[in-house]
Amino acid sequence: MVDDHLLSIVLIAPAAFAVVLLPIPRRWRKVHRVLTIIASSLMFAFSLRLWTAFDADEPGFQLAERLPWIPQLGISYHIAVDGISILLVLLTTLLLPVVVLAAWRLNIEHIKSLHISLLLLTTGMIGTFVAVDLFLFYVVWEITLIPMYFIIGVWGGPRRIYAAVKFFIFTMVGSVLMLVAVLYLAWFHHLQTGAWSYDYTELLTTAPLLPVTGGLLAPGLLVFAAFGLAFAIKVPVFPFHTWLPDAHVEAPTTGSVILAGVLLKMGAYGFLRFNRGLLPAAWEACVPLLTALAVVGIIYGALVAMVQADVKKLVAYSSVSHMGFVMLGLAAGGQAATQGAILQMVNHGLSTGGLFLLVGMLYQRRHTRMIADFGGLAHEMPVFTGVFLIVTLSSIGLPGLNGFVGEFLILAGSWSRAPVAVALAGLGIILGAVYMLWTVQRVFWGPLANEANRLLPDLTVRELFVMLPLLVLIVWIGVHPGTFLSPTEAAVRLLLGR
Amino acid sequence: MPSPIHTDLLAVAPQVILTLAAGLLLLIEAFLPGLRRALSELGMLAVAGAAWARLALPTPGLVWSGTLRVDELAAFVDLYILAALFLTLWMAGPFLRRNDSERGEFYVLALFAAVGAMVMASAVNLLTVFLGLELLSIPLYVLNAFFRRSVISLEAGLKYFVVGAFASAFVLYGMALLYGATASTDLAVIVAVIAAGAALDPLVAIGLAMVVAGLAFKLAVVPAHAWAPDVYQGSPTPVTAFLSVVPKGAALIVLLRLAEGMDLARLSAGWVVAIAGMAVASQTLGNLIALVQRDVKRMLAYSGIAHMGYALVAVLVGGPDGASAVLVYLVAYTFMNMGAFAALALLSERDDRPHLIRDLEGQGYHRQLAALTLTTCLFSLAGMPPFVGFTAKFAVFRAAVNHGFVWLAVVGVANSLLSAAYYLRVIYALYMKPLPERAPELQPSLPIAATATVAALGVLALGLYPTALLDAAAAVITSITR
Amino acid sequence: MTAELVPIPFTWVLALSAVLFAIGTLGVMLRRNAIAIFLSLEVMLNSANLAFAAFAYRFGAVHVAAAAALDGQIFIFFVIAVAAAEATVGLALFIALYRLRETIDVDRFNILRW
Amino acid sequence: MLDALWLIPALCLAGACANLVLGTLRAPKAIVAVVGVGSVGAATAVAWATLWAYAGQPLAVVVRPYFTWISAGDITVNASLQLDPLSAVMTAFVTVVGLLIHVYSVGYMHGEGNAAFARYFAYLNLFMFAMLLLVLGSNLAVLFIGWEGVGLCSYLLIGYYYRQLWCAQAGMKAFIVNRIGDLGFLLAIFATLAAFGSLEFETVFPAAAADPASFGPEATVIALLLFVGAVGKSAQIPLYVWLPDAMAGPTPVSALIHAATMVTAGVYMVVRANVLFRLSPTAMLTVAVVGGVTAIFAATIGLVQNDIKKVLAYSTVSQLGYMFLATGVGAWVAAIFHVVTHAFFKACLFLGSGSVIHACGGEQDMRRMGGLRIHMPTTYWTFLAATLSIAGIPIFAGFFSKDEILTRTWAAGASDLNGFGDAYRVLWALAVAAALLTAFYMFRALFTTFHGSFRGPEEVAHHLHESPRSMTLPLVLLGVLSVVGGFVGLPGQLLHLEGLNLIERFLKPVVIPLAEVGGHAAEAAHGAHGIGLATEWLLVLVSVGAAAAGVLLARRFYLGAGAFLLPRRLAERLPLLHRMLLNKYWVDELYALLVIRPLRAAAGFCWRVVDELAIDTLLVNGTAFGVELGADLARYTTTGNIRNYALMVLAAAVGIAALLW
Repeated sequence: MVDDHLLSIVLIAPAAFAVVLLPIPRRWRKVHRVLTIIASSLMFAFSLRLWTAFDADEPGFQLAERLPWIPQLGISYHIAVDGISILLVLLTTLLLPVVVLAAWRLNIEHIKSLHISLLLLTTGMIGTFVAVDLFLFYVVWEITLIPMYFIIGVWGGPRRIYAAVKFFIFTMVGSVLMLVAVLYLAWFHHLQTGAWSYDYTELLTTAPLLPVTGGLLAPGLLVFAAFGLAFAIKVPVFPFHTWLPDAHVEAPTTGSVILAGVLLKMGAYGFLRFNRGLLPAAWEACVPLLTALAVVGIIYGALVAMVQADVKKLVAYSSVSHMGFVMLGLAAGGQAATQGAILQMVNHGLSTGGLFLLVGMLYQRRHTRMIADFGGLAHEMPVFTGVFLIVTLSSIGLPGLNGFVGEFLILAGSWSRAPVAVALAGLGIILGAVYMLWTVQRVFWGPLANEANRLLPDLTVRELFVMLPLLVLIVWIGVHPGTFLSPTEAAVRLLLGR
Repeated sequence: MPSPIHTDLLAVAPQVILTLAAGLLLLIEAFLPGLRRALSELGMLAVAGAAWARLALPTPGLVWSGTLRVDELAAFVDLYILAALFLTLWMAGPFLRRNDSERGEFYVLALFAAVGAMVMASAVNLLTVFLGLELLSIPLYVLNAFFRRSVISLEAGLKYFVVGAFASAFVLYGMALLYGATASTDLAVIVAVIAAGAALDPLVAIGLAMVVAGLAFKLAVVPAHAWAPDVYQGSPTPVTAFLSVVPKGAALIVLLRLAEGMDLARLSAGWVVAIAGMAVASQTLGNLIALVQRDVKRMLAYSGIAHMGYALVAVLVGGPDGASAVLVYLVAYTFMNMGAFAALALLSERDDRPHLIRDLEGQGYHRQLAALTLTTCLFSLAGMPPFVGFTAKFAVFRAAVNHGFVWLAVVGVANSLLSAAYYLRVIYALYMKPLPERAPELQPSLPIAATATVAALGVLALGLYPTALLDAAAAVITSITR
Repeated sequence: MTAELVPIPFTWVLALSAVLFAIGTLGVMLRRNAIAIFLSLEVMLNSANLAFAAFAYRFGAVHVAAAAALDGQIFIFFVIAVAAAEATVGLALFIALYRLRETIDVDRFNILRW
Repeated sequence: MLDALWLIPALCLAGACANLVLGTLRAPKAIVAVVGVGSVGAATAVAWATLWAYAGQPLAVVVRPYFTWISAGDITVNASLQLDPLSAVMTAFVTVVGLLIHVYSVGYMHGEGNAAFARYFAYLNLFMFAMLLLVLGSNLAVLFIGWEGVGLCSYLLIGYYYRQLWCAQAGMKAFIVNRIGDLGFLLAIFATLAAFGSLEFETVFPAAAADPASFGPEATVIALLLFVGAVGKSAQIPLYVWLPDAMAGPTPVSALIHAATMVTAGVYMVVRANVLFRLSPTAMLTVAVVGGVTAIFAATIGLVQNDIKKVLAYSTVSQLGYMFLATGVGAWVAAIFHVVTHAFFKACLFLGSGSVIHACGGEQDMRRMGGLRIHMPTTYWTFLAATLSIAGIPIFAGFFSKDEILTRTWAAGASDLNGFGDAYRVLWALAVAAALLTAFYMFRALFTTFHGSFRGPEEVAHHLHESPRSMTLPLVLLGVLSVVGGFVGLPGQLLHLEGLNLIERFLKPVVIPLAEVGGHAAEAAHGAHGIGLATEWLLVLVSVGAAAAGVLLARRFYLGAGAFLLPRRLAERLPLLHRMLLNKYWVDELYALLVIRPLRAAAGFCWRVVDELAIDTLLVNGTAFGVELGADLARYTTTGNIRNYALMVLAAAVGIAALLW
């Protein structure tokens, strides 16, 4: 019974639990915290069951569930996972308990609402990764906006409203056009087959037939652009990235971690699943553009990160740079590069998520994120420094840690197709080391610059437990990435083979 | 072939029930002061009875010598009007008491207006259309000005009256021209005669234009929209809620009955330009001006203008897809708009004061339920899933894309984006701003809260499971075109 | 009724109704006194009545459409009734307005705008 | 025993992990020292046992794959180790020197706190792990892990005294400059994968050697990219700038990482990839030129440095230049030979300088030293042995390796290697000049430090003392090795005893013969047989003469009554040259001007102008502002005037009528 509906449970359980939280009085803060942590851990356990039930050799969708939803229009509640999405589902369920635990001691107002938002957001995010029906995909894609809007806007920093609205509107700019594209695809499917369907597996037979020749206004290219814009904003691809620094800076740690860890992946995932999967011809036509944007993003993000004074903003821009690598891997499009890009999504979730968690811990102690306010913390907080250093090294792609494997596959896989792009992306690696190490130096090394930082408490046991899963995975993926690469192998082969 | 009298009567049983109930309420108001406090509930009872009648009794088709056509479509619209009326009455009682204006006429007039709307919904003769229109309008003139000590309420009444009567005159004169051109007041005949022609006769063109302009006033679409913000803002909130959904529904059905089967797009290239132009202008202007409003009711008025722009797209597209999309849009719009106004009533101190966005600041954690319902309805109005507003827009844009109006869908989604900006403004005032020093003192009210909650739940339920709504709308359209 | 008596062509009536409608329209838009506006509205309604009458008159003359003549004539009665109802409501409204603002100049009623 | 190959690095890693934990527990230094030295000692023992077993069998290449590291698409990278003559030589001296320096560190770092002490040994053990991975890796990827790993440890250890900002900055500089080189390495890996479909040495090099014609162009690209990596790691022009700064780290670290082992990784890598280099004359010449020019360039800077560690640092850069010169002329074995001898004498020199600094209470400026030979005889004698060795005085280790390089460079010029004979002849001249300078500045350091009278402050003079046993023992051992280490590579051909050169014989399999292309060999015959015996002897005399001249010149300048007078007068006579050398040719400033400033300007431009102004202000908020402005204008269409509203209804009717008509 449980195994038959495993995916549905993983998808619906967070939302259902949010409803359970609703009647509990908001004054019972502890109860909310304990219940949420238990629930999110349970969800993670379920997703581990999902992982074991998953068959890595099966390239297509599996563990599928399909129920009619709006049968008249060919819309169904169709969810499934394949090798591409399973990792992202796991990443999502892993980060949920982590952020809940990270926010444990914070004196946050409206903790109940925060947890409800988080849980609803989780359903939306998982839904995005498991939806096979495009209508369902659009619905869950949009749903994620609402809780995230609240998370940024209610629990954020001083300019939170601006950031929240910017986040919402930016994302919506892309997604509204995507709706038209989805409708168009369904109409085209009807034109070709006489049946209405929004199902990915069925649209796969007709969407590639959309003409892409005949100038920029060819339907195939327009649909591609509509999907592409939605995803490019989410990723974010230069020049659609300016919502990200604001959102990250203003969002509470919880929001930043989820935002960087999962939400950005929705864009890259969409590119791979829909732009690449449904519209291969248009993809081919756009590869130079995508490659160029990816490379620009890598270097540009790194450059701008270099001159930031606020650690969070720095990490935010570094996300632009790192997601550029993912886009490069997808654009290059070979088996290895694509698998690398998927792995890199996970890597970025772990390392950037980890950095945001750490910055949050620092902020909790000092109520500032300005690099200039720190300096010489290593002596006061050695363990914190060590953990920060490891995550930093993961982020700048030190071999033996996770970041390297992703970057290696992306760049090695792209080399034969775009050596210049790879070389330029390599500059991004150098700049990555520059800004991250420079940050480490200004925050941790040197003499204690600010008396306020004296005797800052080191990492607590709880905080260590927050970081531990991330650290374990950072090393695990770095040393034995096969665990996480092999599930993607068959699915990517299938997707690229079409 | 005239139908037997009992068929005629049973066909309009809901209207009859409401009319009788209205008379009864008038008598109670006059002679049984003890029951005055129950007027709202009695009205709701009558509405429930009418709804039951509508559901239980058959829909015989043409009745009353062919002047009314009680078909599935009429039944659908009747039920939708009754639902809106029910919610209006539910919140009206406590609302009026709170504003020291409880008088029985309110309920009586509301019932009469609803009867007018229901007549319009099944009218297939110019005469019944006109009668329905006036029966709907005249009580509303009074209701707008119901707070007769309030300057803005009276001003709203005046504006609605003058412009409304002006528009009615246009409709009437247009009807006269159509009658002159086709020698009939029967819509079916008129449609048949016009459709038989190769092009539009000038008389028909002018007549149609005048009728459409008059209906455009009722729909509050650009350029006949300007009254709406003033009237919405000035009228008592339940009236605004009623006004924002019921006349629009009735007018849309008339428009639908006129446009369907005539294939105006074939007869006149200008038809597409005119309707598409009105649709686009309404969406754009409505959303644009809503952006800079400080009063929530006024903002919702502009948003209503925009929403009718979306609905017009569905009218223009026509066919089963378009027509059913119109119905879906109506239902969706009713739920979210009623919910929004009810929640707003809960969140405002007194009705004769402006309902400024600023006054909502920090209420999100203060008046949780009201804020939550308002937020739900606003997200729905913005077209966000999983709310019914998304379902409605999905239906409309789907119809547009399927019939070659991709550009209208693109304009529509772009406007949804624009609209999100101002709905968000209200939402962040609720949740992201601190409660001001002198926060408004709000009185809780169970019926209003219940109205808001029911509407919001409807918004959510129909959004999560839109199948029933979409199926029903499609079935209605299939049944009348068969 | 003598043979010399030439009936007024219905187009003349129609033209008159159109002129009346135009006068009414202009009246609504140009006059500021609410009563005058109201009277203009009445003119518009009655111009429509006249148009109905003109068409009915014409249809009555044509054998095949004779039945249609009745429709237009019936319409007129209903319009008269509606106009009366409108008059009641309108005048009551004006009185209420006058009580509150001591003017019925419609240009003064622009608190609600923008 | 060969199956225990993985144990060699693993033991060091275990030590590192253990010390990290001990550090957080603030365990006593004794335990840390036991763990730190013990783990490396165990690794050394295992390594030598393995080597013993290996040496006993025919010198085959032993590859031990352990697991698949990365596998996606057509890319497969194994985690595997390899033992062949080259890695055997490297392992042998890395473990020995590493162990000695671990022992030395116990004494040198004793003043640190418990946690810091443990941190030090954790880093040092981690370094040993990475370095052994580097030399034992069986493919470019594993080599790269070690490569980056040693870079990380270098970063951590240079910045060991992190509370001093300049130390941390030096660490960062080292890491980032290395990263630039690493990018080249990484790209080389990609190019190798694309060309050969594999990264395994045993697949790539034989394939390239078997088909020189078809892999020619790729080989040039790969070789040059690899060399970029080597330039970064081994501190060659133009990426040498980090190494002098790296002296901010504790002195044993300078000895181990920045002299003996890590910096020679570039040489190791080039020798490892010798097949690819040999396929590309361009790459060979590039390597030789960079090496030769670096040798003389760094030597000139070394002439005027006053910080004893800086002198040694520039001398390291210069000696690394020699090694690359050797690889550039195809003297692969000579390069490795010099790596080994250099490891001995340079480690000895650094440890000696550490001993001196230790004695002088942290003072590093030679101008405030002098006459130390009386107070610290052991240090003096070992330092002297190492100095003689580096100067190239016969029978000392450095003589043999350096002479080999010079001879082979001359031979390359004489045999017109790859048609670049003139270039090689110029390089030989530069190398000889550099040898003279080396002898000069090393003896300058020796004389100013140990001879004459003490010039430092009084209170320091009282505390001058010889270092403890744990420090002098490694010194003595390394001093001995500096003297006798050269006997593994005696130039047998000079005496008609071909078998005498052990290392040449041992390493022969590393240089895979290339298949012939179009009837003639793809490269010039290797070996110094192009020149006659008489010429060879003459070359020996020249190099010894240069060294002797340097020593004598230093003696004239810095010893005796006229010490320091002559150099001062020279500096006054040639102020520009002196300032130029003293400021290291303003290379750091040049980088600041040409790279760092433009980069910052570009970053600022991207942020302030592109991001904030163009995108955010103009496009995003500009659009929002425009919309709001439009809305503010549009709202006035709702005038509030009833008569206008009526007009609009009329307009609707007229407009629709006009359209329908």
